[in-house]
Amino acid sequence: AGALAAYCLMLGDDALVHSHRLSQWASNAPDLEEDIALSNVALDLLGQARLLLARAAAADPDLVPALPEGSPVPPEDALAFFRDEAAFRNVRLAEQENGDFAATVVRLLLLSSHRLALLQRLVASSDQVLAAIAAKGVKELTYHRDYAGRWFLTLAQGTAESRRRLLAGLALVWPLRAELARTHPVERLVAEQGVGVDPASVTDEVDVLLEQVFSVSGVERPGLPATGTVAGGAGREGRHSEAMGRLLAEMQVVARAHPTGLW
Amino acid sequence: AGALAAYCLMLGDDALVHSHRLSQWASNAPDLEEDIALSNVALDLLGQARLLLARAAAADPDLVPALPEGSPVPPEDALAFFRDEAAFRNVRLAEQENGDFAATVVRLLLLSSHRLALLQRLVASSDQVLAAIAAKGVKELTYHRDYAGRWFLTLAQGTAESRRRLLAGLALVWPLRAELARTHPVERLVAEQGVGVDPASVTDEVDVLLEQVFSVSGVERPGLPATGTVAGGAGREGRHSEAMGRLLAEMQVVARAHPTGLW
Amino acid sequence: TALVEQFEQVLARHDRIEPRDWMPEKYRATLVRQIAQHAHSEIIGMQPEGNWITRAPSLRRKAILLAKVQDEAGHGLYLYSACETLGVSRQELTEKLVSGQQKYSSIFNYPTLSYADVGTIGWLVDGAAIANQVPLCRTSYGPYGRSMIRICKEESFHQRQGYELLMTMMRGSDAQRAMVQESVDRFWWPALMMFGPPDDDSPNTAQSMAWGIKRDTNDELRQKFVDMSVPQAERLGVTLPDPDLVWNAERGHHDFGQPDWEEFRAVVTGAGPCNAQRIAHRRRAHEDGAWVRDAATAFAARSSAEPVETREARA
Amino acid sequence: TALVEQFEQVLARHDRIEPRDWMPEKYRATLVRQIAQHAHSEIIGMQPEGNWITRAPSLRRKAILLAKVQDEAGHGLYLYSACETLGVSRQELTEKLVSGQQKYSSIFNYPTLSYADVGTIGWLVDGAAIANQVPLCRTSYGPYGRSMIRICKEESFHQRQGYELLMTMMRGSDAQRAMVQESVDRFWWPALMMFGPPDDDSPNTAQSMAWGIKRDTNDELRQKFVDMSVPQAERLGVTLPDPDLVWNAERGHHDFGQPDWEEFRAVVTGAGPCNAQRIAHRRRAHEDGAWVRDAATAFAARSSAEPVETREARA
Repeated sequence: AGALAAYCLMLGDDALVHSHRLSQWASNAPDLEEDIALSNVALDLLGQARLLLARAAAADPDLVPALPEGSPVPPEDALAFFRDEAAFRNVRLAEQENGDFAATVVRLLLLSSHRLALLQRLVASSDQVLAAIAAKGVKELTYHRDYAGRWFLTLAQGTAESRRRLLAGLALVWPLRAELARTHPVERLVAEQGVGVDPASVTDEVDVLLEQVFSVSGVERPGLPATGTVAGGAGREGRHSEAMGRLLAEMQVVARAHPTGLW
Repeated sequence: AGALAAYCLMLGDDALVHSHRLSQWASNAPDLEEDIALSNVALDLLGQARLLLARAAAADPDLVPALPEGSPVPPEDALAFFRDEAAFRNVRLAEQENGDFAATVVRLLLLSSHRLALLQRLVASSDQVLAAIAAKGVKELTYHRDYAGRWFLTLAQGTAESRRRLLAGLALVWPLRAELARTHPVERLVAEQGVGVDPASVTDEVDVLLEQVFSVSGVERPGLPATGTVAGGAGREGRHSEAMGRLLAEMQVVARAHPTGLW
Repeated sequence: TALVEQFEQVLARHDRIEPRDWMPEKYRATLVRQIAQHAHSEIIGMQPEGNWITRAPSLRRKAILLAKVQDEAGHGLYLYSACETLGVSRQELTEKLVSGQQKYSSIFNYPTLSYADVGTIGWLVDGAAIANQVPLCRTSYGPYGRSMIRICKEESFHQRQGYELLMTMMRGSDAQRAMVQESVDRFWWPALMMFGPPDDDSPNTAQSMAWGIKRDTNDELRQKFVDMSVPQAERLGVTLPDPDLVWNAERGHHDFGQPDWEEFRAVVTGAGPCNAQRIAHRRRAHEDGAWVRDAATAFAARSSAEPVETREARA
Repeated sequence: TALVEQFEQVLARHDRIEPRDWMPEKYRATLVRQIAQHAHSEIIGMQPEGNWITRAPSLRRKAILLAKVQDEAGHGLYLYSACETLGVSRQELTEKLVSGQQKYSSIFNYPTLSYADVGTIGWLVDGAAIANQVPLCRTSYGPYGRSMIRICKEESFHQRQGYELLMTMMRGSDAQRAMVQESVDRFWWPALMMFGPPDDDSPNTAQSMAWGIKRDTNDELRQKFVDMSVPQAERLGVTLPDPDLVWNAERGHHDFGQPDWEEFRAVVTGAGPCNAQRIAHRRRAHEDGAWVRDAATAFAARSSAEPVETREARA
């Protein structure tokens, strides 16, 4: 149960934090259609995050931060708003500042291709709840990945400026991708149990897909080295980038000011 | 004592919040010299803020937010980190996001000219502490104003681009200036008591100075209307702009996470 | 002429004018102005609420708020499309918005200062908007009327969500109750201003009513809104900040005080607390997005120019 | 030749080479590389600590931190000036920094993740920097040596402030003590890496020592740092994360484990946790400031070109 809960936190935090970043595009996107589309993706991920955090809390109630006696805060919110940075399990790629639309598209492509591959296998999870969450998520992620892929192609083949920005975004985001394939002991364990998926097991499949997107777009796969770890750990160990502290300060400020608040 | 304390909060919060904004230039300024200069100004204002908040707390201990029993947080920090947005008394001009260097220079010119004029009179305050703080501050503010004035002229007369940006910054910042001259009942009261200065009483003098800067720089005084109030109030009444909430979320996050912390 | 007569007849029988129908130039211009202003209001209206998406205090409220702001973008889309049926492009209208040539609802020039504002905007601001807009569902111009039907439906959903948020907060902590009251104190008067100046100071009302673009006067709508809001405020447990607010049994309506029309004029002419901020935000987003829109246009042009086989081979 | 002999004599008597003196080209190049790298380290070093200025948890700590980051900018200034005495401009060096052609101390490619890191950087990172730099006060090139005297003085001040912050936090709450320990765990090994690779893997050391640019080997300095830090850690009440750390009475020194030199090489060659972020930050600040520097240059040129009377009349 501990491993299942920890695993749900990883999947849930990836969704929650990426959703947060995407939601920052609201009223800032290049056009109304993209404003709506990015909000859609953010909403899908937020929905997944809620289910996954609730599953984590159900599987291991000890994970949920303690709140003042009688606080009406539900477990999903206790996890989202009352955990400290080091307790968040998302990959660092999810928490990076948005940069421009190109960087956002590349990040979405990398995160959604990987997550889609995971969810496609998680449909067969021995945990019924996780399997159901995955089944719902597969449809959503397919849309996210296709959306990102279409824009990747459009920016690569659009104008010289859009291509320049796409390549710059790719260079920025790519080195953080390796973390997605780094198997955490918890992931190894849940994979062995048939509950979860070893992320390393989907990288080949994702690589093939990305190769297609790159080749249609006429973009070379970057040769950049992976972003290093910190004291041997990264996001899954709660060791994040400097962007994470500011993100959480903003995300949690109202909830924390009212630990017994009802919303 | 209540009025003196409230007045010190106004002067102190202007300094604290403006200092916060200027400190955000650290490692971001156009050149090392400006990085150092802007940090200097931020440090001067931070120093003034500390003295003024301490004076406010001494004059009226009830102003200081309650903290957990035995908390070692000193009054200046309790005021800076544990007051909510509506209890901050700074003008909205001080809290605006930095924008580019031109907008920062214009804001610094407007705030420092006004504050210098105030402090020059406050030297004669019947409150000895306030008089001493003012005496120290006059030297600092003279430097701030001259620094801003020099850059105003340089940007106005530098390149077409710098002039364009200066004028854009001026248009952005100018409408918020009127709030500086709006006399709050507390300011009226302390002025009558010989403790403080009615801000409206220095506007003519400041206008003359700004007129000089504008005329040397070949810039016209903007004809823009003053930024409106909210339910009849503005910063001095604790009704701020949307920028303030985010500023405080960041400024207060660590202190609030450790209400019994020793730093 | 026959055309004018036909037009008048459609109006007389409360039927719809459609894009292909003949219409007087002033009717068209008035419609464009009104629909554009409405579209701009939806788009600018995303900002004050969007301000709280990243800080929403529960995941459920975050989802509700994000979906609501997204709906506003959707409303903007329909309304710009309705304008396009009158021959004006979204691009043109956006330029007019960011250059200050066209207006948007002044209510959005007030800042959102606490999470309670998200609820108050739903309750009072969407409430006032609905009161203004429900009659527009029967407006004479077809595409506008049909957009309004859809928009009004979503707006009442938003209004209920806003009211429900406030209700929930009132059942929470003292700090939350104080937050709700403070928010209502700030938004009550601006909400009343949303119906426009008093009738004796509203020169365009008569013509708009004759054309069936508008169906009620400002003061009629304002009265309806006040009568509706008073019992809602009571149920909520908040005080409306108007000492003159009292039930008038004779009229069968509430008497109430006048908003500060001086402030209204100032905000309408650009001197509200957030006018500059809202326009600057919109302009920045629009300018920052130019290269993306250009890329999409260039890509679309290239794709349609290429022979189909090449495209298929490539994909 | 006579010049070479004279140069060698100055070195032999541990005297200073001055900018106007003849020097071998390789000596000059080595100096430029070393001083530039040092200057860049000061400038990039502003970022990890600057990250916490706006979030400092007390006003006193905020002032200390802001002043420290400002000092680093000042150190960068002196060092770029020292480089200018060797004929290389700050502009050139900055271009080399942001294009990745010149390096800076790898320690700054680690993120700061809590306020304790501000203290740890003062204690361990500034401590290691001082251990590296104190010998440089006696370095053969005059302007560099004199900069180092001033810088070392300020650095030891910073180190004491950092240590004092950690001491204070250790007297605070349990959460603060845990924060300090966690921070030391992250920074201990990267701090040891600051002395560079082991001597048998450090090809430039011998030449630099012969030229008097460097005065101790990497391993000597590392040993000194460990011996100094162990009692400080004890006094603080933190554990250093090295199971092999033990006093060796025979050697009169501590034995200790080796840092992960694989990680060191990765970080040096660009694959640390923050390399890309640090360079991108610096480049953005540099590019964003271009118009300001251009304006200053244009204004200065115009002012000096104008007759003095005009300038006076205008001012």
